[in-house]
Amino acid sequence: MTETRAAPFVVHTATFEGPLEQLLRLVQQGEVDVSALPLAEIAAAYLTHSRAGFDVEEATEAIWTLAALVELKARALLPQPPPPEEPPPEEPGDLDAAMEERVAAYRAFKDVATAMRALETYQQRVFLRPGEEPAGALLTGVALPDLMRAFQEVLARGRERPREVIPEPITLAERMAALMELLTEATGEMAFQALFPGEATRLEIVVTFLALLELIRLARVGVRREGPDGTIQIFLRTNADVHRRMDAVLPGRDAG
Amino acid sequence: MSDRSGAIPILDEPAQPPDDARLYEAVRAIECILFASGEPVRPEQMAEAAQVPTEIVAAALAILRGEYAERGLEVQAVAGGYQLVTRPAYAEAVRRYLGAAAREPLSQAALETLAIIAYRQPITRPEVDAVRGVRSDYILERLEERRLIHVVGRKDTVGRPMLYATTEAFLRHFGLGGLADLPPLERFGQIVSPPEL
Amino acid sequence: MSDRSGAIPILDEPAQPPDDARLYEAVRAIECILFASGEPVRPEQMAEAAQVPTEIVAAALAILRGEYAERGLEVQAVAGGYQLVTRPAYAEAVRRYLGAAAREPLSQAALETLAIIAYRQPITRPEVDAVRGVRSDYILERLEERRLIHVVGRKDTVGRPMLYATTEAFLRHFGLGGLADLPPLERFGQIVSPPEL
Repeated sequence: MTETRAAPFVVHTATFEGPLEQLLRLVQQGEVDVSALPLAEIAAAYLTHSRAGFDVEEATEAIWTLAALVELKARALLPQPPPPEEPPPEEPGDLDAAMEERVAAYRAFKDVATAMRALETYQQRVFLRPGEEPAGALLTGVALPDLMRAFQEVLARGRERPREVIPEPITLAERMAALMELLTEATGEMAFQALFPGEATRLEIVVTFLALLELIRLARVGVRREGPDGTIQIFLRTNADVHRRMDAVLPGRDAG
Repeated sequence: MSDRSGAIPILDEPAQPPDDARLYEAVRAIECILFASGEPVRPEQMAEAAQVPTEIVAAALAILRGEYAERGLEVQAVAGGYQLVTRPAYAEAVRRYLGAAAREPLSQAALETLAIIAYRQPITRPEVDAVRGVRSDYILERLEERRLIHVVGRKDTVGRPMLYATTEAFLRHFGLGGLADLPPLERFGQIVSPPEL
Repeated sequence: MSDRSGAIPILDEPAQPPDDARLYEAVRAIECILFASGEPVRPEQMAEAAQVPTEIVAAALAILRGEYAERGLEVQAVAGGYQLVTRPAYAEAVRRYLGAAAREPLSQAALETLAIIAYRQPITRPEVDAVRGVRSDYILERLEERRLIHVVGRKDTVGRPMLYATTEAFLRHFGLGGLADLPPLERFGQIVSPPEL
């Protein structure tokens, strides 16, 4: 993300001082004479600027703008091409009117942008409450590294297998249903490792893992660790567990 | 800044249901729901959670907004739902507590481009360029990245250019209940019709 | 009806002495701080954020508790300070709302897209499309809205497409809140031997 940037590039020339984008706009509006602009100097200055802190997006914009300026300057310096063979269909008066209308439209949008700025300023000063997502407490006694280490093991195992054929499409919904069934058959509890048989492909392992995470999120399944060096156990959750979790996000419930 | 509550006509309905106790309970329940949710809540969601008809929800919301008129918090109609937020007057205190920096506003050029898209949507990039008089590629890209606009299709014309429209995040960014809440453009210039391109 | 014909400035001044105005502002600011905080706030923190002495905080808290006596929310004193919470009487409604919101599951296509991104991040939209065989614009947008993925940059190739990766909220969404060190899944492919236990 590019929220934090170095100081923006500023053009310093005899006839203009300010950001590149503004320079382009003024040139297009005929307020700055492009034929007198030292574009090579501006480009060199930009290169120096970008060495201090290169921002890809800023550079993209700068290149676009510089290219547009070069084009405008070339056009201004070259002898004017002969006018198109057919005169424009519109009367000069119509052209003026169209131009006037366009300018009026742009002015209206500039004005309305001011109104929108006020709305934005207002909204940037209000704060929502942090949403009460179901969080944390689902992984009792299991640190993420434990879970990930177990995952790494099974993935490494999957990778050692010879070249995989494109597997049949496995959907997460199917895998979630299969996991629930597996757990029910295992009378509600089984070892994490048992979910990943040796013949599983990498895709299968990933989908199983994501299915497991989704079941944990939906509070259908819980994870716990048996003893300090024990195995990781997956178990079916009951409704009582779910209610306890909901209570945890409603601090007022226990107080009254 | 004026209160923009008037934008939602449903709230203007008479707040006189048959059962006062039931309405009162609905007001309290909706207050709790808005508090617990970190995002706009649609009236149907409130009705379902509070187990009351939508007419009661509308009346309860009107009462709740009145109750919060004098408080530090306010009920906002945003993006088709309602949300409870802190008042702007206390932004500094909240920022000091949260240790949060002020959020970065949109650049002037981005805001103008967004205004054009908001009022003329769906609109193509060349059409935006024609209004602004400069190329808008970069700005459109940034706006799309911030999820304030998105591509909704292609125009059936030469080159089949992409058509842009504003998103729900746009409504949230400006605290608008819907596009109808945008200030009427006619007030801002003498535009009879959009120029033909 | 009051007579508003003559703008008499004295009417606009606070009807209370200055100290009351300061206390009133402190009550509102503290209300905002308690609301915006997801956890208990200590009086010293309130004093610092609202920039008032602790005596004012104590008085403001007393007033605030009185104001909330009849509401759906209440100010609760807990070990870590004070917090704004929903009243137990409305827990059912809140539970129904949060439950319904939490039960809104990701679509099948969204889950699959997420798996691809988790597995191959950072990845561009065209690359995701290539794996899925269909366009993924809309799904990427939804996943981004739910803050499961975000744009982390642009790929240095034709068109400079945006690169997507999973977020910390991705971990939280799957019940792994606060544990942010999930290694990129692509790295697993490079593991030659299982790590030591």
